[in-house]
Amino acid sequence: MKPRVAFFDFAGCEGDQLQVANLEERLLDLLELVEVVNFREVISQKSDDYDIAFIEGSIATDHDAERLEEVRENADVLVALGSCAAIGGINSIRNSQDPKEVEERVYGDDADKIEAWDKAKPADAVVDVDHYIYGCPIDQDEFVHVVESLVQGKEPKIPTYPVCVECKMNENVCVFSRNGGDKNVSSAKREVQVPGSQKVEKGPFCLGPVTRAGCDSKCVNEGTTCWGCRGLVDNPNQNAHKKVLDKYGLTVEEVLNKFNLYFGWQQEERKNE
Amino acid sequence: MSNEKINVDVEYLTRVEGHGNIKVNANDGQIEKCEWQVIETPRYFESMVVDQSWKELHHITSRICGICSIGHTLASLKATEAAMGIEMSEQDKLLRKLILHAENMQSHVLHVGYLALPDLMGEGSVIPLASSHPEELKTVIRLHRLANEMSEMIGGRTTHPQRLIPGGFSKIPTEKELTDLKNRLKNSFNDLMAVADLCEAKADKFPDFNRETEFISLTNEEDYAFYDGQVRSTDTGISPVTDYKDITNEFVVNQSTAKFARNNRQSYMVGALARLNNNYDQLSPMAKGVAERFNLKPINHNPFMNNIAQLVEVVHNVRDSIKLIDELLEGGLEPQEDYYEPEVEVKAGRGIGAVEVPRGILFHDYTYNEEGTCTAGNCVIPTNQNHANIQQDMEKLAPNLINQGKEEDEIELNLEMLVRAYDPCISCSTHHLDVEFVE
Amino acid sequence: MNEISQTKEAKVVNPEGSPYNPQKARIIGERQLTTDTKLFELELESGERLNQDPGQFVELSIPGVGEAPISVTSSPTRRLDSFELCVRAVGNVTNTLHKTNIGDTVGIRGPFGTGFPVEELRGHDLLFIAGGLGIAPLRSLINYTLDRRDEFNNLNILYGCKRPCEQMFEDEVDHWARRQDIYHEATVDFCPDNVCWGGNIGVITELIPGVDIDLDNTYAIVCGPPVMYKFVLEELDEKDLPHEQIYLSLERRMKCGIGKCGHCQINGAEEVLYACQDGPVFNYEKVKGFEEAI
Amino acid sequence: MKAIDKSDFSEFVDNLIEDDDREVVGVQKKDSKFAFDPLYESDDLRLDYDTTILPPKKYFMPQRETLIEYNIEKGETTPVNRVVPRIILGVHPYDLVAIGQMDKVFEDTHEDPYYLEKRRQSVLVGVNMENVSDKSFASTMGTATIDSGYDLMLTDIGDRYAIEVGSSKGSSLLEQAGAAVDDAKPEEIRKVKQFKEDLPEKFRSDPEFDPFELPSLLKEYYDNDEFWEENSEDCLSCGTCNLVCPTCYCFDVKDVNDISLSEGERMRTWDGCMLEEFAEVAGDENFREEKAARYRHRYMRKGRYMYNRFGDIACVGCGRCSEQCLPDIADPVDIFNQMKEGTS
Ligand SMILES: Cc1cc2nc3c(=O)[nH]c(=O)nc-3n(C[C@H](O)[C@H](O)[C@H](O)COP(=O)(O)OP(=O)(O)OC[C@H]3O[C@@H](n4cnc5c(N)ncnc54)[C@H](O)[C@@H]3O)c2cc1C
Ligand code: SF4
Ligand code: SF4
Ligand code: SF4
Repeated sequence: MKPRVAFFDFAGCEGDQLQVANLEERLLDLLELVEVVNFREVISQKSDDYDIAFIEGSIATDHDAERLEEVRENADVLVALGSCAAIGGINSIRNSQDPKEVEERVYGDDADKIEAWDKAKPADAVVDVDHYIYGCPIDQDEFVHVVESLVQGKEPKIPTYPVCVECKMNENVCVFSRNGGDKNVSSAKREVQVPGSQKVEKGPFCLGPVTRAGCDSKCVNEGTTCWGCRGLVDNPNQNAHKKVLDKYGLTVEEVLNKFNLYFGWQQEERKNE
Repeated sequence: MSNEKINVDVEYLTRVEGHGNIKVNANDGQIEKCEWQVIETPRYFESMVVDQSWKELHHITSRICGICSIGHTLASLKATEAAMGIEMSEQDKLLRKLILHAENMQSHVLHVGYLALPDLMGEGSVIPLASSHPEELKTVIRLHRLANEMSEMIGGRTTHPQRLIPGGFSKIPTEKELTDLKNRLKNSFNDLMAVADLCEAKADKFPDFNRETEFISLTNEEDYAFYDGQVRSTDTGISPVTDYKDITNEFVVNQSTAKFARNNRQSYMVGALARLNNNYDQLSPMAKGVAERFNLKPINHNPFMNNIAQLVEVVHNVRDSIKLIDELLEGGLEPQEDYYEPEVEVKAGRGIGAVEVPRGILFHDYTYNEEGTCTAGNCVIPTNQNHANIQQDMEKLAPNLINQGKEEDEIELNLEMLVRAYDPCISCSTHHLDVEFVE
Repeated sequence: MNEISQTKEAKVVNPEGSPYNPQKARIIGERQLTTDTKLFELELESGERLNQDPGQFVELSIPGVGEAPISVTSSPTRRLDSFELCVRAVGNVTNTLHKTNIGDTVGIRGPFGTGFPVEELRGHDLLFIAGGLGIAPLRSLINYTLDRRDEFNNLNILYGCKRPCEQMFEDEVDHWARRQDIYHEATVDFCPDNVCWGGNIGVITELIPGVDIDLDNTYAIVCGPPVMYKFVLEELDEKDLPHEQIYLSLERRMKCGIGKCGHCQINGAEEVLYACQDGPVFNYEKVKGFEEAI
Repeated sequence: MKAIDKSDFSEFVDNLIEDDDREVVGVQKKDSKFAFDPLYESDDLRLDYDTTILPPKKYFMPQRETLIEYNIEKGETTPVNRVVPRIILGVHPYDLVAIGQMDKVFEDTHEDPYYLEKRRQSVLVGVNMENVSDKSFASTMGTATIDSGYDLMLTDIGDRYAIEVGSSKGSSLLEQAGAAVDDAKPEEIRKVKQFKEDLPEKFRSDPEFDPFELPSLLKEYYDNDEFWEENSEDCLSCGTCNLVCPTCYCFDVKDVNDISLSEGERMRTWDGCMLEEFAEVAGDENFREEKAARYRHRYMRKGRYMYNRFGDIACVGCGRCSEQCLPDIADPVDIFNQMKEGTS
């Protein structure tokens, strides 16, 4: 019997399910391995009879939580798909903002019509999660690896090391030494006086050193920097990373802002540990 | 007409992006309730952008929607660029137009091929097509893949592209890549026509339903507007993008966590059909040819034809992409040394960016302080703008169907098809939709 | 991943005798030993013999899953055309192996590593100390010495498990217990009330004082989980057994089995040892200076 | 010694790119750094580089490479070695020394045909260092110049390159250049000699140790936990210092299956002893759990273990690790100097 697979989405952009749809021909091959019974973005059928459930999006309302608990009941294996479900993701930016202000900014006078939690949470804040597929969006190969592993009865192997590993293998010029900047030269040299203004721009900064690899250092390869979308590695040396960011001229506030893009929930958890 | 009770209650409408319910109750042929509800969990992007740096805003707002993340990124960048007066090179503009075509193609092919065609073919989803119509499905997949690979080549990733940054690109494709792409686009004509044939063969399945509607989209003199232009309404004419609030007039309704919008009437429509109605003349001849096969001409008031308008647009996307690539390659690609970090003069200000994304016109509006930190943001998403129109359509269509004596199942299917024709992308209605026939 | 960019086609060479290419072996027998441990009997499809020394290991290879180093538990004196592996299901390779059926094939590379120093042991008293799965490599040497009983002097076997149900090779253990010419003691850390258990209850070190050790003539051979070594070695020190006369079989992560991948290094101030080549069997005198060894 | 005009050399390289069956790779600019990459025209070749991001080891032991292909159902396996024969232009002497060390590792006991065949099918064209990176201490390690280990070795002597021939592979490559190559004139030979003699001055002057003291220094410091802990406190466990090192060769092996689970490849990928999981075994036991232990291991390996095994100090002084370690704690000179100071 093929395992029965279902997808469910909560508060997220559905980009991870799109990655699955975007497998194109490979999706047809995948359908040889599993039977997809719920995939709202693509198919109409709905079923409560499934073995593996993929959860996309964060949990932010009582209604979400109830639905998620139901899914957990039905599924043998529950997989958090994408950063919103796995670590809270971009949604958790607001967790560090004042909840009242948050609602008012978006809904103005109608703010009280909206019933959502003060914080957007990852799936494992509500139910037990068996496997995590990180990324915003997920990496297709990693998704395939996890599905295959589950079909084969294997434990999927997700990297425990930081993005720098893949970045080095790709022989990227480290973000910290871009623009002719030398990473061992003081931050002053990396500051660029913006023409016609007082403002001093500082070089780009990278969260790769504390972010879990698995994306093949995608963003650095493409000329930007790692934003941390796959979340923190298991034992991030954030102190050392902060020192690095400081050396390159980032203020404490800017560092926190960076860490809050995706790490918001994880940081809170680490503090509570 | 019977005195039956009719109760349509569709929770979590499938094959759309995001969460919408359709609720319709009728008793004795009388509609008691007819609601399009959006029940997405709010995500508060307009708040999340506050206190963030101008360098990060497009990264954050890209996450509003996975399907049109390229469009969101571009609207966001345009808003930031407008606020800071950042100039773009002509080459970068062409590349941005190209990637917008790619996204539009991707999304439309997904919608027409994976979501609408199964309805037409009488299948519950695209999956059975693998065995019932393998060749047709492969054609659709090929086009979808082409669009995705095109996005990847230009933006570095299909979803949440990386290379698009304020002022331009962090990396650009090589000339060889562009040449290869052009050849592949040219080779896709057969596939495009095959999909057009498929749709034409099923054209009778499109319900004949018309309702006078206001259509709004971008427009400009140069081209069939996606990347740039002013706002055009079939009712009120042309206005500048900066007036977007006067056009969209967003409001909150009880049935939905997403805002609704209206301009001149109770509602208006945006998206492929709106664009086609407004800018038909600027379509490429090949695209017009396809439109003619379906007798699709401006101004068409049948929302179900939005699917066909999408098909027409895909053809236009391919043709225009080839043209853009030719333009790019003509003088050879200009290498840009400062790709990683274009020079930007950070300053305080407000900027509004509008682009056409697959589902219609999209506005991002940011205010920055002199540090380049965002102090306020507003995003008006196409699906939000369509919600009210869906509601209005439904209020007309549901009684029609009931009067025609249709069964509950059929009513449900037709209402679902109506909503799907809009290709609503509810998760990205930063603010939201559902059908319920209540007893 | 951005592969190394290539402007010319790669030539495909099939390296004859690639040390990473396993040979096929067929499973011809299997027996459940405990809830999570099975004994597998395999033969090489080539018909060749494995020719392992007691204490050597093979890389068990399941295409599509991976590889794991596994000690050959059978003695070369017992079976000529086949060999046995005793495997606990703990991860991907081992779990998959547990799901195979008789007649299925798996891959085998090896045998690798240095086994027990049979020549050196010959003519001496031997003290086997096995904890849990540690019996797997020791069993090959135990049976070797039993089959060549006259070549060895006194044999002592101490075997400890967590619970009675985890004791393996019961028939063989019974056999050892019955034989007059070997001293055998078994222990469990814990015995549930409803289980009948004739042996000792307590940690394995408690059995050591009971053994009659001739300091000039006895070799101790130890294998067990990492935590066991420290305590057993302390106890042997109590007895003043010279460290040269103690052999240990150690486990490390391995990715190649042939001294290349670097994972199995055991480092110390002097030098580094490769568990796959310098071991897995080590003389205690030699490894005790290695901080990472025990 | 031979010599060739620079313009003829460029033409020669262009001809190789055009006509030779082998792939021509060379050092090129990559943003603010340099890297070995395939050459499309000789103009891109930068023989005046200081150092590359990754060493040329990537050509003999690629970041990922297939070891075997298999069929899952049948359990059939086929060893596969994908070899791209290459002409590698612009290898610095320290990297050549490192390649020589790697050769020994892969020849030792069980020969590794994957590495060795890729080595055999490539031609190494070295170049003497004109520019030296701030972090390099190759002259201290005695690797700034070498007499063997290359097929050809170039030295920039103004309008011409002097060429030393190190092997028959090298001389037959040179034959392809035809008449453009002539014998170096006596003063050119003198220039090369002078060039090598002047080279040490270009290097950093802070190393205070002698490479052959390293094995004993490291032995002495092995048990100094405090030393290792202090120096590794800011370690990110990012493995950069391993991955960019021309003498690091540890690897991981994993099976990568095609999506239908019928076939797949067993791949070897780069690994590094600085990564947390490196020494983990079943039962969550990790033999090098603390970053200090991993940090120490790397130095032991560079300065002592490889020396015990093969007689080589496995640090060639390229400076890549110190240049690329973000917290700036991977500079061997710093560690070795500290040791030296602490003992004298
Ligand atoms: C010389 C030698 C002889 C051995 N003899 C035997 C024997 O006779 N019988 C026997 O049963 N075992 C034996 N072993 C042990 C066996 O090799 C290991 O238990 C091996 O890990 C099993 O492989 P696996 O693929 O089944 O498990 P793995 O999938 O490798 O997992 C095993 C455990 O290690 C952890 N782990 C492994 N890889 C990772 C990773 N990448 N990231 C995080 N955690 C990881 C897992 O969490 C799991 O708990 C021997 C080992 C050696 C070195
Ligand atoms: S991930 Fe970031 S910090 Fe790490 S090496 Fe790459 S660019 Fe540098
Ligand atoms: S580089 Fe960083 S932000 Fe980009 S995909 Fe990888 S983990 Fe995510
Ligand atoms: S020493 Fe530096 S480069 Fe090496 S692992 Fe630690 S932080 Fe990374």
